[in-house]
Amino acid sequence: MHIAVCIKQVPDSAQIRVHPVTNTIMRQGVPAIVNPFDLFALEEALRIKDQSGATITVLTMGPPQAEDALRKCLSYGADRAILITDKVFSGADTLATSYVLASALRTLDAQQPLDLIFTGKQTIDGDTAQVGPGIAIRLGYQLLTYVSAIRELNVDARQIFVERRAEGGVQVLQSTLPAVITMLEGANEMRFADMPGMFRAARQEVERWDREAAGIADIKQVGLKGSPTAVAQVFGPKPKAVKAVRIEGDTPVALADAFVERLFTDFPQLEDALLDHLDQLADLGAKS
Amino acid sequence: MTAAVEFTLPAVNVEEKLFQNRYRIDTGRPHIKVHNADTCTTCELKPCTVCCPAGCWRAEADGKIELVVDGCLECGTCRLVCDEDNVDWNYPRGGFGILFKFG
Amino acid sequence: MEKFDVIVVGAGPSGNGAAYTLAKAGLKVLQLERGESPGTKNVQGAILYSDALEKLIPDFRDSAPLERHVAEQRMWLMDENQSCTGASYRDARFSQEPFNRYTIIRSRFDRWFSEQVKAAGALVVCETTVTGLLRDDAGKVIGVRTEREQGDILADCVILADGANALVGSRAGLRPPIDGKDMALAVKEVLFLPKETLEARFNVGNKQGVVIEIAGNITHGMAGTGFLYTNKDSISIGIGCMLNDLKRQQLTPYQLLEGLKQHPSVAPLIAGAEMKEYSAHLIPEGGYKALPQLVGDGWMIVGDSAGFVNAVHREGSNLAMTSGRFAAECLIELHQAGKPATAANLSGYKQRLDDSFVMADLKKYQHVPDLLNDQPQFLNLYPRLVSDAARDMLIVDGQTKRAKQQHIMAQFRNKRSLLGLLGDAYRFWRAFR
Amino acid sequence: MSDALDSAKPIKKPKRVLPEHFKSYTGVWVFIEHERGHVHPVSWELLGKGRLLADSLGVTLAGVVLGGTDETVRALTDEAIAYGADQCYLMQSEVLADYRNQPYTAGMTTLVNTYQPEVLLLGATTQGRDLAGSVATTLLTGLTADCTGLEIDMSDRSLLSSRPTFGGSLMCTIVNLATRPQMATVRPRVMPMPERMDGRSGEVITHALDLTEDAVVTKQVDFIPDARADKPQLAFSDFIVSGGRGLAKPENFDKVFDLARVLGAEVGASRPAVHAGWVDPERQVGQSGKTVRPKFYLAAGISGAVQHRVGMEGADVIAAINLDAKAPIFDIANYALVGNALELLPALRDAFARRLAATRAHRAAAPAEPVATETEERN
Repeated sequence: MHIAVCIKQVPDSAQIRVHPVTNTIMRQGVPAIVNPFDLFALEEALRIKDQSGATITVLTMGPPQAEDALRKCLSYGADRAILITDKVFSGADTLATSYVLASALRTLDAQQPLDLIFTGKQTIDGDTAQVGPGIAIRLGYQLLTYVSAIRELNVDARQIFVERRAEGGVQVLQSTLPAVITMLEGANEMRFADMPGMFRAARQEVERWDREAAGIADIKQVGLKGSPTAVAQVFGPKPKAVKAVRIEGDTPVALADAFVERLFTDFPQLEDALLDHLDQLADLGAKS
Repeated sequence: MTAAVEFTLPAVNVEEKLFQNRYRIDTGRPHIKVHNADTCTTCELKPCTVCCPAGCWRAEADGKIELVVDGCLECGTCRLVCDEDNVDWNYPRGGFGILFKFG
Repeated sequence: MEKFDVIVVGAGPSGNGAAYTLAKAGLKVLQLERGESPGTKNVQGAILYSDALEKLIPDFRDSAPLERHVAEQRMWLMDENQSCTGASYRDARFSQEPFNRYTIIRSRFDRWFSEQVKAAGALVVCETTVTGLLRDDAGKVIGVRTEREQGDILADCVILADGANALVGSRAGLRPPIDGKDMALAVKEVLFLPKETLEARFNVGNKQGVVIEIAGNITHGMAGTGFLYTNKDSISIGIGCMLNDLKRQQLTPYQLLEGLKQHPSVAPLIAGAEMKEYSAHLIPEGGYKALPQLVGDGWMIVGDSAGFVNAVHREGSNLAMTSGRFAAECLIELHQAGKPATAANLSGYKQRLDDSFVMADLKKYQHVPDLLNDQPQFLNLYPRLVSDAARDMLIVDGQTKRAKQQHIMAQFRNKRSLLGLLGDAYRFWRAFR
Repeated sequence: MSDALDSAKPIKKPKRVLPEHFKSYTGVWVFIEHERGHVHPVSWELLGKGRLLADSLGVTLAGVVLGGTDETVRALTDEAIAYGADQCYLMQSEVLADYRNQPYTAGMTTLVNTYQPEVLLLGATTQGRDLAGSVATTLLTGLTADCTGLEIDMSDRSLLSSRPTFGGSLMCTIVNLATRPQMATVRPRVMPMPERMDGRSGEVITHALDLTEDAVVTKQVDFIPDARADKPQLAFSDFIVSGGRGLAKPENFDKVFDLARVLGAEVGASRPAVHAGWVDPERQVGQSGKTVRPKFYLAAGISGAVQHRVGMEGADVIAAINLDAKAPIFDIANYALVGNALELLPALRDAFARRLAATRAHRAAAPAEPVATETEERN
């Protein structure tokens, strides 16, 4: 069993603030972390390793500093870490990124056949949720996104059952290996690494793959050149200028009535949505 | 010639300050606990509620103490100011808790 | 189980000073740090004194992340509400290389320092809290216990550089628990301003910095001081008080800090700045009399964990680095001679401290903590009298200068008896001589 | 260290020439997302926005319906036309009965390659984002995810897609340089719901999918609707009633649940309430809990500490109950109900129940015309 986990080192975006007066981005002291969503993917892979044994390879495309993120994954129990790094990769959008990752994964698969590829449902910096599907399409693997649980994994039968977050419910899907799984947040909780893991992370070498080592066939599909999209403008959000309307009423009942009246006068579509929602609930209640 | 102006310190919302900080919360594993909650009820001055620079300790109306360690700066003050030696104080697990960006 | 020549607990200035020295000498060193990366749990004003670091890394200036060198020092006496009497000292020689003092941002500096430690050959493991010590039947310390699974690690000697709370040593009974009466609590904010604005406000050039030390009633009668340091594009502002005073006065530390920030002589300097971090830290200010036993079988204590802070001169990190270096040097000597890390053999560390500025300075000011604890008028009454005096002299209101002087003396006498004044002068002289 | 964020800063487009074979691509498409008979409202919202985009480009607006072979799927084309589509592409097949990535990707890419639209919009839902990612990669075209604003740059007919970036503290505009179609997924409830015009006519273009079930690898073996799941589904709820420390006692949380029942709402809580053990940690809203984006959020006895605010300020309408008229929660609320939550919660429960019953009765008596309201696009 060979599992690849694709991760990304991202700025801790919760730490990015916009100066309220000058409306400028404040990047000072924003640390780099492992994309939190990817940790759910790694933990899920580790659980498979715990249960039935597996080799876990973590990989990322990024600058040399991204090695820190890979080391962290080694501490949790990943066996091998590969940093795909080359100047020509910079400026990549999701299409170019998935091209590089898929190439590297193909190279990795040739070394030791891959059964599963895990990644987070999206990154917290790009928020696109596109690289996972991109990899699956390029490799021709089955794609299982927004997976909240793995119900059953049968390596011999090449079969996997997962629960997938859909709109309005959970899909239970049966699929085959090899597959690309993007994990939903909250699916599990990252373990606390043991001391041997910490030592391994501190000592083990992180492999570095340049475009050749990663098996990049077409240089025009990577980096800026291979990216059909570009950021054309960055601007501050419009400030939320809502001033709370104070609802008056002599008694709680009067106040409550006044509020409901005012709410549905100001937002008539809210009342429609609420009624629809209640109807839907009633339908579901009747069905089950 | 000079009259001492009666001086009151400004009110401060410490939560707003803590919001600027970076934390990794170890959910469900508070690193500080109270040994015996009843002891706090009988403690008159409750120095922890005053001295804690992160406002983690709050006195309830009924004399009980509420402790929320999420905003803890890990200075150790609460442990030292407690006259009853009632604070079970530890550092958070490695990598959790306050993560100073500047320090 | 892993085994090392030495385990250093903590990656602050003292731990890094020790680990760097040991690793350079070729010892097998493990350094354990509980923060995500070195510096993420550390708080300081912060001023870096070149001398202590130079002795470890002579060419540190080439690569260390230094904010500004200190070109000007200001000393302010503040009234809690209105006034501020100050002196400033700017010396062209302060701005001649090599610079003596720098402002630094600790998380950046500690990370850099740790890179040097790793490059020297030490194994640095972060995100790991040491919870206890391993000892053999005779009581000798033979390693540490961490919170992680399979977390026991062996070493011939353990250097405790775990900071002001000194948890590891106290819990193992190697030293008494720290005492609230010896500890000061400092709170601090980092405020960002554009570099040009900052340089204009503080009247400094590129890379030049200002240090402002503030005493007076800003601490509301408690023993303590405030500070304001300029970094590249930020200001570190903070205030510290003795913990017992804070407790007695029922004042919250963040209110004190807010009071300092709103003081009319501070507010314009920080106006429009964006606060990016709020921190707090204990400082062991017990001085010489509060020092614990520093060595035992298989262990040494360095830095804040031992209480090496010169509160009067606001020095700590230099004492920490130096104590770490001394501990390492002692151990290297033993290692090379093939001698075990017994208490007797490790006393060479203590000897080095005794022969250096560390102990000399701590001894010199050994009475100061008591003085400030017992005689609050030094921080409370006098600053107010001084600022009142300055105000009286500066206001032009038709009174003769002689009358003003008489009024000022009367104010002093009024607030404190002649004998008291004399006594204070004597105590002050004794404590600081 | 800091970048100026002047929103007047001009749009900078790297120079890239659109290859000749893409120049014939025309029309704006909207993927009509449906699951188990329910159309996701974002599809109609997108038709509303798509109408504006198509009009400025002077092209047709088309809905794309993929689904099983039953009549209800075909009926969706009428609805799409009623919501503003000029045309509808319809692809029906047994393999499209439930949403699955492989057949839907095959279907959508077939349609795109055959009919060549210049813009393709999908909802930023788990279905839309799953499909968009694999379609874009298959077509090797650019895709902008989770947009909150769409505009046409008439100078070169390109689509300008705006979306939050840097953890939601900033916005950016993304352009697709040299490929077609220009794809974007759009966050639900950002675009206004268009007016429905029954009787509007349009063209339905059916296209067969050349794919049989034995060629589809992944099978759906079960579907568990959320209402049957036992865990609270805060993050996906449109209506949330939250309680905080102001409720004083754990048993008072019952009053929050009572109101929530009337509204079919999920119950949330502030950190102190969770910490005190009054409610399940699953319900915590805020920095260390869930981030929610409901249509309506009611906060009872919550002061509005920043850590709570960051989890819920994206709600469309916020009402807050607090004894303290100066509570910070009122800074971000639309409505301030100053008073005792313990009295107001039951009063609100009754008031909502009365009002909803009255509206239902009124509508049953006279089938209402659609309420035309001025809604403004929120960014």
